[in-house]
Amino acid sequence: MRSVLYLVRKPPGPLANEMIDMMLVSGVFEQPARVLFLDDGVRQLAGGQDASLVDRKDTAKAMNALPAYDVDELFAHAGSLAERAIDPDDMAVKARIVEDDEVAALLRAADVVVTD
Amino acid sequence: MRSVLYLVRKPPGPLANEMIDMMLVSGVFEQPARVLFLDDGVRQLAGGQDASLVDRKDTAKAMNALPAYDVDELFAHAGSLAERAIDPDDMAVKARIVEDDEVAALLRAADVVVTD
Amino acid sequence: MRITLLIQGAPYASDAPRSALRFARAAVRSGHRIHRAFFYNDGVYIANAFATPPRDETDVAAQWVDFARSHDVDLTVCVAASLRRGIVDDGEAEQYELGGANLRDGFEIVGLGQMVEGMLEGDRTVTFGA
Amino acid sequence: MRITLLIQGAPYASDAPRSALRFARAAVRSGHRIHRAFFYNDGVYIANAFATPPRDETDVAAQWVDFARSHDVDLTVCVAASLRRGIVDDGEAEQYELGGANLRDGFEIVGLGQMVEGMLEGDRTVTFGA
Amino acid sequence: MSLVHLVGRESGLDACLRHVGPDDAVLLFADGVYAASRARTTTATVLAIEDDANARGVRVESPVVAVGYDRFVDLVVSHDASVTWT
Amino acid sequence: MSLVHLVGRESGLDACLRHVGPDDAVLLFADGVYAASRARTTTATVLAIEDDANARGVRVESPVVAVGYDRFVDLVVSHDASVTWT
Repeated sequence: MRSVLYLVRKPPGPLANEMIDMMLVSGVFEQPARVLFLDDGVRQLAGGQDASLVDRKDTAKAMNALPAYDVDELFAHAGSLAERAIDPDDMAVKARIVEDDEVAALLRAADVVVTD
Repeated sequence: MRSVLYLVRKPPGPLANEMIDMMLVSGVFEQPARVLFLDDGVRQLAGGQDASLVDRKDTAKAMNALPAYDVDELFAHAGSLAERAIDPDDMAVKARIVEDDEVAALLRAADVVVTD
Repeated sequence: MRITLLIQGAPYASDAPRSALRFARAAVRSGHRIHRAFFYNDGVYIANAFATPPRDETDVAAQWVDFARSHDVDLTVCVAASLRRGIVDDGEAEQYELGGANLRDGFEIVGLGQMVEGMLEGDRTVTFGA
Repeated sequence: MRITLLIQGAPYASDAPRSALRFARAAVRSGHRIHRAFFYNDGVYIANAFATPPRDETDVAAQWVDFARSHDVDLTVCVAASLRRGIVDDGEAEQYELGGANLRDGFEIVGLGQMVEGMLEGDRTVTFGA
Repeated sequence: MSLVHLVGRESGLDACLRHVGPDDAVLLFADGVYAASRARTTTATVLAIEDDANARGVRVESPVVAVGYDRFVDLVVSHDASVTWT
Repeated sequence: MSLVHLVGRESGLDACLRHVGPDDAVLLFADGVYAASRARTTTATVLAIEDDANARGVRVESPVVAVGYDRFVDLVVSHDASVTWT
C-alpha cells in the first residue's frame, strides 16, 4: 500500500486543523502515514498554547488524536525547533526529534509527500 | 482632504490588480493619493513582464493608467529594487526612486496608509 | 474617534477577520465608533450566507453581524471583489442569471467609493491584511 | 501514469488552480491521465457557481470544468472544507435550510476518503499549495 | 508625525523595523507575535497582544510589553496613522 | 529514491535546498521563479518554468534551465515522488 508523508510547514490555525483531518482519514484507510514537522510547522508542537483565547480550535489537541487512528509516527526537525527556541522537552505533542539526515531519509521513504 | 498613501509590498497578480482599482477610485474622488512600492511590491514595476503568458491581467499596464486619474505620484524604494536586481532604467511603470529617508517621510506625510 | 476598518483576509486562511473584530470590540469599549468595516480581496468570502461551520467552531461572520447590529456599524463588501468570487445579492443573481443569491444578512454590497469615503470620513483607518 | 492532484489555494489569492491546470493539460498531452483533482482548504472556493469574473479576466473554474469534461477527470471538492466556506449542493442546501445551492456544474462534493483513495490509486500525487 | 506599525506576521517585523521612527510604536498581533523574541534586540518600542501570544505558546519578555486589545486601540488613536505589515 | 522539489514561492527555495539530495531536481514555478537568480549558486539541478518567468519579467540564466510544463510533467514522472515548497 502506498505510504504517505505529511510534511507540515505552516503554523497552527484553521488550515492546520484541516490538514490533521486528512491525516486522520489516512489512518481510517489504514494507509501507512507519517507526519514530519519542519520550519514553521514545529510551531504546532509548542507547549503552552491556549487556542481558546483567540476562538480557535486547538491544533495540538487535534494532533494528539492521531495515534488513536494509527498515525503514530510523528517527527519534529531539531533545527527548526532550535531556531524558534521551542523546548523539545516541553512540547504539546509527542514527536521524535530528527536531525537533517533523517529528514532527508523520511522524505525519500514515502511514496507520496503531501504538504500543507 | 485626508491624503492616502498606498503601500504596495506584494508581487503582481490578481490581488495587486484589485488594489490598483482602489487607487483609481481614490483618483476619481480627488483624494490626494500617492503610491509607494516597497519590498516585493517593486516586482510590480519590473520591465519585460508578459502576464498574458499565465492568463493574467497585466498589473503594470493597470498601474500606468493611474496618472490619467490624477494618481501621479508613484515612488519606488531603491533598496528593494537593488535587492531584487531590478534595473531602475528598465521599469514598466514610471516611478520616482526614493531612498530610506524618503520612505520614512512618505509614510509620515499621509493621513491614512493602506497596505496591500 | 471614528474608525474605518479595511479587512483583506479570508475567514480561514487569515486571522484578519477575527483580529479586526477583537479590535472593533475594544474600540467600542473605549468609547470610539467603528464607522465602517469594508471587506476587500479575499476578505469578501466572509459574506457568503451559505457558510455553515461545524458547531464546535466559532462563526466569525455571525459574530461580525451581531457586533455590527449592536453598535450600528456598516458591514460592507466590495461589489467587484464579491462578484468575481461568487458572493451576490438578489439584484446580481437576477442580472447574471445565477439562480440564487448568497449575500449574508447584515452585509451590504457597495462600490469601492464607499471605502474611499470611509477613509475620508474616519479619523483613523486600520488595515487588517491577509 | 495516473496522476492525482491536490490543490489548496484560492482562485485569486493563489496561483495554485492555474498552475495545476497547466500541469494537467501538459500531463494529458504527454499521454498521462489525471485521475482526480481534489480541491481542499481555500482551494474549494473555485467550485462556487455564482462566481462571475469580468469578461476581460480568464475564468479558471470554467477552464477546469472544460478540461475535466474533455479528459474524464474527477473534479472533487472536500465536503467539510466546502460546507464551512459556503459551497453547497442541493442536498446540503435542504439539510441546512440554506435557501439555495451554489456548487458549480462539473464539480462533485466528496469526503476526504476520496483524496486518500486518490493517493492510493494514483502513480503520482502532486500538491499545489496556497 | 508618529506611526504605529501593526505587525500581523512574523516576517513583517524586519520589514517594518527599517522604517521605524523615534516616536513610533510597533505592535505585534496575530501571527506577528512569533517575532516577539527577535523584537527584544531592537531599540524601538515594541508591544505584543498577550492573548495572541498565549494562544500560540509564545512568551513575551521585557523589553517587549504584553498588552490587550484596548491598548491596540489606544495606540491607533494616539498615533497619527497606522501602517500594517503582513 | 529521488525527489523533485516543486518551489512555488520565492521563500520555498531556501527551505528546500537544505534537504535536496544528489539525484533530486528542483523546479521553480509560479512565484517560485523569483528565486531564479539566487538559485544559480547552488550545486543542485535547478529548472524554471519559462512562461512563469517571462510573465514576471524574470530572466532565467545558466545553470538554471528554462523549461515548459511538459518538462514539469516529465520531472514528476521520472522521480519517485514530488515535494511542494510554497
